[in-house]
Amino acid sequence: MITAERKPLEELLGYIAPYSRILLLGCNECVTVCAAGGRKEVGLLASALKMAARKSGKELQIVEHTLERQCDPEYVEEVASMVAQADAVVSMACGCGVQQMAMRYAKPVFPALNTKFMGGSERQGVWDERCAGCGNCLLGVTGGICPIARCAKRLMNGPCGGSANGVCEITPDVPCAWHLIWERLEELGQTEDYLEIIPAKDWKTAQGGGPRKIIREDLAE
Amino acid sequence: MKSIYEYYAKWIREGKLKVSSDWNKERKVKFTIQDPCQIVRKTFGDPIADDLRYVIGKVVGEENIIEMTPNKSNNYCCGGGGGFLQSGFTEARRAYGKVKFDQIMETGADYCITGCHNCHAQVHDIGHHFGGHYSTVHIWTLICLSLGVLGPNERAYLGDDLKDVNVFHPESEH
Amino acid sequence: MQKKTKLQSNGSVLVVGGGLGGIRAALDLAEARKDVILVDKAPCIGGLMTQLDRTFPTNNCDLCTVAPFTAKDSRGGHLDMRGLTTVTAVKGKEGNFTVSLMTAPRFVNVEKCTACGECQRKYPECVSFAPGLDPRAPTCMRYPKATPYAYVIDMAKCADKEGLKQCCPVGAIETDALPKVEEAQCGSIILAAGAALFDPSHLDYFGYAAQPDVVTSLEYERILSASGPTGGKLLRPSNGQPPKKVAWIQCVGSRGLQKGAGAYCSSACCMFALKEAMVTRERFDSEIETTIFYMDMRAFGKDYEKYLNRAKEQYGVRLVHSRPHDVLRPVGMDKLQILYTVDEAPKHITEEFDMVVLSTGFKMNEDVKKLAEDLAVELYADGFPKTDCFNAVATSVPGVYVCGTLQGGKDIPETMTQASAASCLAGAKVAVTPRPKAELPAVTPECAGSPRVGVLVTLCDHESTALDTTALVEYAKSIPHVVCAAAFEAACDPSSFDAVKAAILANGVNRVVVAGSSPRYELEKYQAMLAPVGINKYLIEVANIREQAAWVHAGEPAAANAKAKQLVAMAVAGVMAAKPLADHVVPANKNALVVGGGVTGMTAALELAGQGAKVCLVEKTAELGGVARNLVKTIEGGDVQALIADLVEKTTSHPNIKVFTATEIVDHSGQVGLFRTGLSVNGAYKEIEHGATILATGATPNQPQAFLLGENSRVCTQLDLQKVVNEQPKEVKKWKNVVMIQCVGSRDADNPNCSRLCCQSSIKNALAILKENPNARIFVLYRDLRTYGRFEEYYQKARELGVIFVRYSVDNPPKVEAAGHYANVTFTDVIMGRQVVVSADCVGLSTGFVASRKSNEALAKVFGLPLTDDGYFAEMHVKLRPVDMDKAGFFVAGCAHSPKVIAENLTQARAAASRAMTVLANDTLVQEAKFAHVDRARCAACLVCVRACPFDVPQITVDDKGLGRSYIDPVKCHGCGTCAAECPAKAIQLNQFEDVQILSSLDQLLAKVNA
Amino acid sequence: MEQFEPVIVAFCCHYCAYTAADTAGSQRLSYPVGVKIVRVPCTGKVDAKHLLTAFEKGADGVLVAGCLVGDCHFKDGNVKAARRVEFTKKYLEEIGIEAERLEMVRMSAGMGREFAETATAITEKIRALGPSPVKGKNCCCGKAA
Amino acid sequence: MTANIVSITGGKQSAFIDKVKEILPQGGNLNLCLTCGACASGCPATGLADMDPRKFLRMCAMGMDEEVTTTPWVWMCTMCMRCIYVCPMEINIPQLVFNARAAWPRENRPKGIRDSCDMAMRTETNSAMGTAPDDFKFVVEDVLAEYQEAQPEFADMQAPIDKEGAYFFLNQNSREPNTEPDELVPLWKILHLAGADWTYGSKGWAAENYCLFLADNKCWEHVTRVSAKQADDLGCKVFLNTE
Repeated sequence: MITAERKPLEELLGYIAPYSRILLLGCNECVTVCAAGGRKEVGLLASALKMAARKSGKELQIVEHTLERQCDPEYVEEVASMVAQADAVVSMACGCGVQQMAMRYAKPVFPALNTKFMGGSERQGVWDERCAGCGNCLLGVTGGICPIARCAKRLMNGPCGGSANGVCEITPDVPCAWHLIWERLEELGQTEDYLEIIPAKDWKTAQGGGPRKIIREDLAE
Repeated sequence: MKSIYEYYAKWIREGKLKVSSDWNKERKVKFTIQDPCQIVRKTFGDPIADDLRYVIGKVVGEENIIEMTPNKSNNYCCGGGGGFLQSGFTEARRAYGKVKFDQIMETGADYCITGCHNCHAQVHDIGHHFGGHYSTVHIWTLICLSLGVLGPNERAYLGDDLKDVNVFHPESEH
Repeated sequence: MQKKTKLQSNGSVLVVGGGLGGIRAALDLAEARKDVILVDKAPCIGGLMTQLDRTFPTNNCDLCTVAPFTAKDSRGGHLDMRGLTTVTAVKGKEGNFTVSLMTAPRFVNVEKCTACGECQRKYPECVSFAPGLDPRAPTCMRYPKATPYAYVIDMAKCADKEGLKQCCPVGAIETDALPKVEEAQCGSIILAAGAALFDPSHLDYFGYAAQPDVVTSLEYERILSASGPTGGKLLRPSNGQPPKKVAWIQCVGSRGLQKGAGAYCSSACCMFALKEAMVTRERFDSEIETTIFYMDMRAFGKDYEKYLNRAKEQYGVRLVHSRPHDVLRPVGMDKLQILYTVDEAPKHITEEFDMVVLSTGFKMNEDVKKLAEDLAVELYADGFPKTDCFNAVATSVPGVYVCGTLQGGKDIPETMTQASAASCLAGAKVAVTPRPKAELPAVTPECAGSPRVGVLVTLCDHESTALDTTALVEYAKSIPHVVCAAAFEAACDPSSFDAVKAAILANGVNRVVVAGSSPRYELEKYQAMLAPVGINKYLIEVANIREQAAWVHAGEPAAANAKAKQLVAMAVAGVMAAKPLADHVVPANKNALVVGGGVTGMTAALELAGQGAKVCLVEKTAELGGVARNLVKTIEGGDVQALIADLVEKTTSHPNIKVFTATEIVDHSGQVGLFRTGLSVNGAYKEIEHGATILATGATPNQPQAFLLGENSRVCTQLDLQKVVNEQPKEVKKWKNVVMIQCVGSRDADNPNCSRLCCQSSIKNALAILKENPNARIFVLYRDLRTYGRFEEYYQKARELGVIFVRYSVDNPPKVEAAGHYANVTFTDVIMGRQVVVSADCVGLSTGFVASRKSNEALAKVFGLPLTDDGYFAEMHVKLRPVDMDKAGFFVAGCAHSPKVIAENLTQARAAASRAMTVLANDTLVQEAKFAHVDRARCAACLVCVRACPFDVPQITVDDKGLGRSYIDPVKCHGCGTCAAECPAKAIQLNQFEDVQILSSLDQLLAKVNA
Repeated sequence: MEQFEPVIVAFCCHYCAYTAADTAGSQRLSYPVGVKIVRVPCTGKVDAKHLLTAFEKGADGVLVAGCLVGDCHFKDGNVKAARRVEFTKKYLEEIGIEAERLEMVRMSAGMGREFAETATAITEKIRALGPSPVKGKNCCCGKAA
Repeated sequence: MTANIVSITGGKQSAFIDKVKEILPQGGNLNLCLTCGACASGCPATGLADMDPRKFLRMCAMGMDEEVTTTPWVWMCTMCMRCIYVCPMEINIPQLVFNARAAWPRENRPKGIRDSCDMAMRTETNSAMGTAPDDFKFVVEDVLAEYQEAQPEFADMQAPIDKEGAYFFLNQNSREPNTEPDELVPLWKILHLAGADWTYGSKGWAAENYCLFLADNKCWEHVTRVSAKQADDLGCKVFLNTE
């Protein structure tokens, strides 16, 4: 899941300062699940923006809407009439959704969220980073724990010298990924995997090779 | 088997003993009461302690009684009883009596009224030993004082403040 | 056949006493469709508990936990509740009692009284109730929301009868009322009239009579209580200042042989004191020092030991093992002095306190004693009734049952358990009376049609002196969509209701706003009243213009009128946004499943079967009887083996009971009234259907590795010891010295709770040893001797016969070493300050019980039930619902709930049966439409609701389109709305409180009133 | 100039604070007229959206009144509500509304006096803060009476 | 510490406490102790001789007979009964102490008490100061005469001895007749003014009973019987204790 957090109100107010009719658009996928841009957050932000604007003597007209998914053109198409009646769009989707909107409509589209990472939920209200989308998954040999997404230094072969008592030297409330990997391998009786040297990572499959694209030929028209 | 306190109270109530606390109206000499364990807690309980207070109240004025705490049936033994006085454990006896001494001192009373010889002797002794300023007095002495019939020779346990009060036949002093 | 004749003997059950126990017993019976007469000599029901501030171990406020009980209109016409009523005579016998009831006049017609308080303001001297300390509570009612909700007048104190009569605006005062005498037929009687509390006035050394700052625990409770004399402020009675140090002295009037004390333990006071100390620090001032002087800290109930630990460790409540000699206040001193000593050294300690609370125990109530004597119930010398050793609620007179503190001192959960048990037995003697079939109004298209709102202003003139009802009605008419508005003053007059109904029909009203008193009183009433004219019960909104306008702003009429208008406008907005809803009707299966074939399970099964339910009794092992098979006798001398034999015979031969031994529970689904459970019977799968389930799976005798248990032949558990005494008396006769060690494997880190039964079982064994061998020396090493209730008398007996009890502390436990033929036990006697070594012929370890964690966990998983931290089944409410479980239709009894002695297990079995009968008596179950529902089109299946729900109701289910979405079972949902508030997709709404309703009300509330 | 009479929305739990308000009424313990009660089954039902909307519509202050800790009829709805109140306070600060205008209080059903006292205290506090800064000209909510 | 270890082996022997239990009604409840400490909290002798009533009882219960029958503490207890007054089990500790005193060889008991008892045994007056009937008679008559003369208002005041049929039988502590005879007079005056019909006994007038304190059962019984008999013989209705 893609996780995101709302931008400070002040930044958003800056974007929309010239406009008075706003379409505030949520997304019912990842950002709903991570409590950043679903129907509920749209409602809260609408209230907040209206009040903040009113403080400076301006009455905002905000239309609230939440799409099933903002990163698909068909869904985005649904709001054409709403966009037509708005001066600007504030999107509460992740970066993908914002771009989808911006591509489709000629009106200004502003992001309401900072898109953060691909993560999982630890428990209610807590998400942590799990995947860096490197394009060449190593989890099969690292006991199901990713040293790229979860190690600050993206080390491939064991912890750095700063790992102590199982925690990362950079962020002490984060566990050392390699410590976790070792514990997990021990638990699975696969410590021999650890001895295997993982060759230097080819970052071409990751963003290092430029923007990526997936084409499923059987599906693509 | 009766305690004489009961009769003191009865006689006063019946007017046979015409006691009066007038002598202490101005003086305001303060009294506290050592309830004898034997008579109060061990035998007759609070009713006899109440009789005792009734008598003393009539004799010295209720307002001049300052109670020790605890009192009546729950009073604290002075340490004179049970043969302690004769037992030879003087130091232990005084240690025992220290609490009682403190209780008496706490009241600030000028006199501690005792109803029994053991108490009298012990209260007197600890007062003396720990340097208390109070006197220890039998109740009968005070009854006679308040009746105005207490002669000069019957005042061995009265302090100087009461030596000359209401003296009966002062000339009989020997 | 015999059962049938009993059921046919018509009549009702008389419950004497309207405290918690009486209410529980009466509600159980009424819910099981038995007729009940509930009488109490007080004007309103509620009993002692309504005077408490908060109760242990949850430290909840009692007011709101008891209020739904007494106010809930679930009596279905079976419950005839009478205040101010006493039983004056009883004739006849079981199945056919004739009782004479005398109802003292209340001088207030309850039907008419609106509890406006006018009489009380004008004639306060007639108010007679005094709940301790203060002669008068804020109102004469015992607690603010007393049921029935009306005043009572003490006519003897009234000098101006005519004036009093005239002052009532609704003419409810009847100054000439006379006592009413009636006769009633009943099949059985439950005595639940509670107990009195010991009066410590004569104990001069505790200073209660002389010192205002020395109070009883109940008085202290009143001081803490929000409805108490100080309005919920903790203040010293002597000077009105908050105390800095408070002390409790335990066992005042209990565990004593002189000055009027009872020889028994009152069982509840230790916990009561702990609670008061904790609440003192938690709610008033954490700087207040709290000290409890105790003899034995008896935290023997379920999870009570943890509560005790919390009191000590988290709240810093100080516990001193000492009984003070005196509470003194020397002349001129502001503070109280407590004189006490400690175990470690012979010396006096004097400590100052601001308040001292005497934990006074229970005593038999003289009135109740007289009634019991009239019934020829056998009593102990102290006046408490004698009960059967296997049936704590059965008296010596058939058909007469007891429960609660009337049976002996106890706390609320045990009272509730006994009450249900008593109602089980008493209810078996009377017939089920048919209940008129509940016609559920359908949700018709009209009620959902275009909104036509009717506004009913129902305040009486006297309630609304500050309000201009005419103006209010005119205002209401001006609100859009309001098609009619009217005030009708005599809201209590049935004829005026008819006028209202006519107006509603004439105007085609489909939504109603009632402007009157709190919805807490009005809503149910109007829902019932307006159903016949087709108003959906969920399209009625109440504007609380009495409490929130007329009364609270009585002094500012302009503001009160404006606010009343606003409240009406808000209610109209709310009702406009409301949706018509239908209640749920669930058809009920009337069979029961009992899991566990020990004495508890068998007893529960037999009670249910006796009342006509078909029962499946499932036992994991090949044999019935459970752990009790290891026991010989109870401490009272009851023959356990005979009990088991009798139960097994009855259970296996009862036509309504099917026993499955060597059977495990495999799977489970469904809901209350309609459960399906899969069994593995000797390996073969079988599915059964049932409406209710009782868990009676017991617990496991503990076998900790300690004190050479299992290593040295001289060391054994109390269970083993009992066997030896029973089977090898010759061996026992040779014994010279025996040592017993308590709390082995209980009250420690691994098993933090008290096993409750070990203290009495050691004493039982000690007495049995001495019976064989009076010369044996027996030492019992204990931490706190927890012989609660009448077990205390056996503790006394054991001491009398020379058993020596020695306290040990966890920091300095005894040591057991092998020493040739003997086992040497070394321990410290703190009082002497010496070590003692005993060469013991036998060392008996009180190893207690542990939860059958593994099997409980497996069952909990299959059934979806919660367990406590230490692996026992968790009941719904530790205080008020001790046998009900969180999941409707599930009940727990016996050691599966927590360890306890046989008699208590059997009581709980009967209680669970009684509670189960309240489910099984119904052909259908009606569930209110108070649940959350999911808009599946909006749901993002994010799991927030699944995680947020306090009752684990929402589930992500796959629909026929293969879409995984949240589903909230309307039957299981408790209606709190937490999920609705947290749902990030706004896909969940709570019926009756939908966002649109709340937001519309808000809109209205914040709109300017054009007045 | 007339004294400013703050409008305060009080979301009250049916089981405790709402009953406490009833108790205040029956004991004639007066509190300011500007305090308006919205009944909820549990403070756990009170949504951040309700709180913001109350301010948006012109409330000067908002009170969430739930049960004492440990007393919630639904286990911990009051605890969840308290967290939501904290969250909303941060939002308010971003908007430029003083966080003190929003408050969570706890009481039991019997605490009629506490209800009246709390309602009075919060009214005084809001009165000192002045009208809500987001009360716009277009908003029609002025004085209650 | 080792020296202090209490070792319990073998069969039960009859202990001191068992013997005392046999004497007392209900065994004085001596076995019932809950070790709550109320007695020790209120006993004025707590801490003397490193003892308190609870500890004393405990040691008795543990069969430590030698220590309990030799501790001087029993002579420091005044048997004031503050212990039993509050004891939840109403345990008769004072009687236990009394019997522990009795367990001492008579010659080892405190000399002061013993002498006083012996003295009382020597004379029928019961006087611990050994005052003989004639001496008492002399003192009383002498003092009375002196006051009748010096204080004429009391000329007909009486202080009878052995007056048959008197309503009250009065006892009198030996201290006054022996050491401070003037202190006798206030009581006489009170009785006179109240018009009480009273008498001393030539036998058994002494109010003190050191034999009781000595725990000499035979002697204190004797002493008590002498007084009671004299009162009975004289036909008195009320035995009036003056202290």
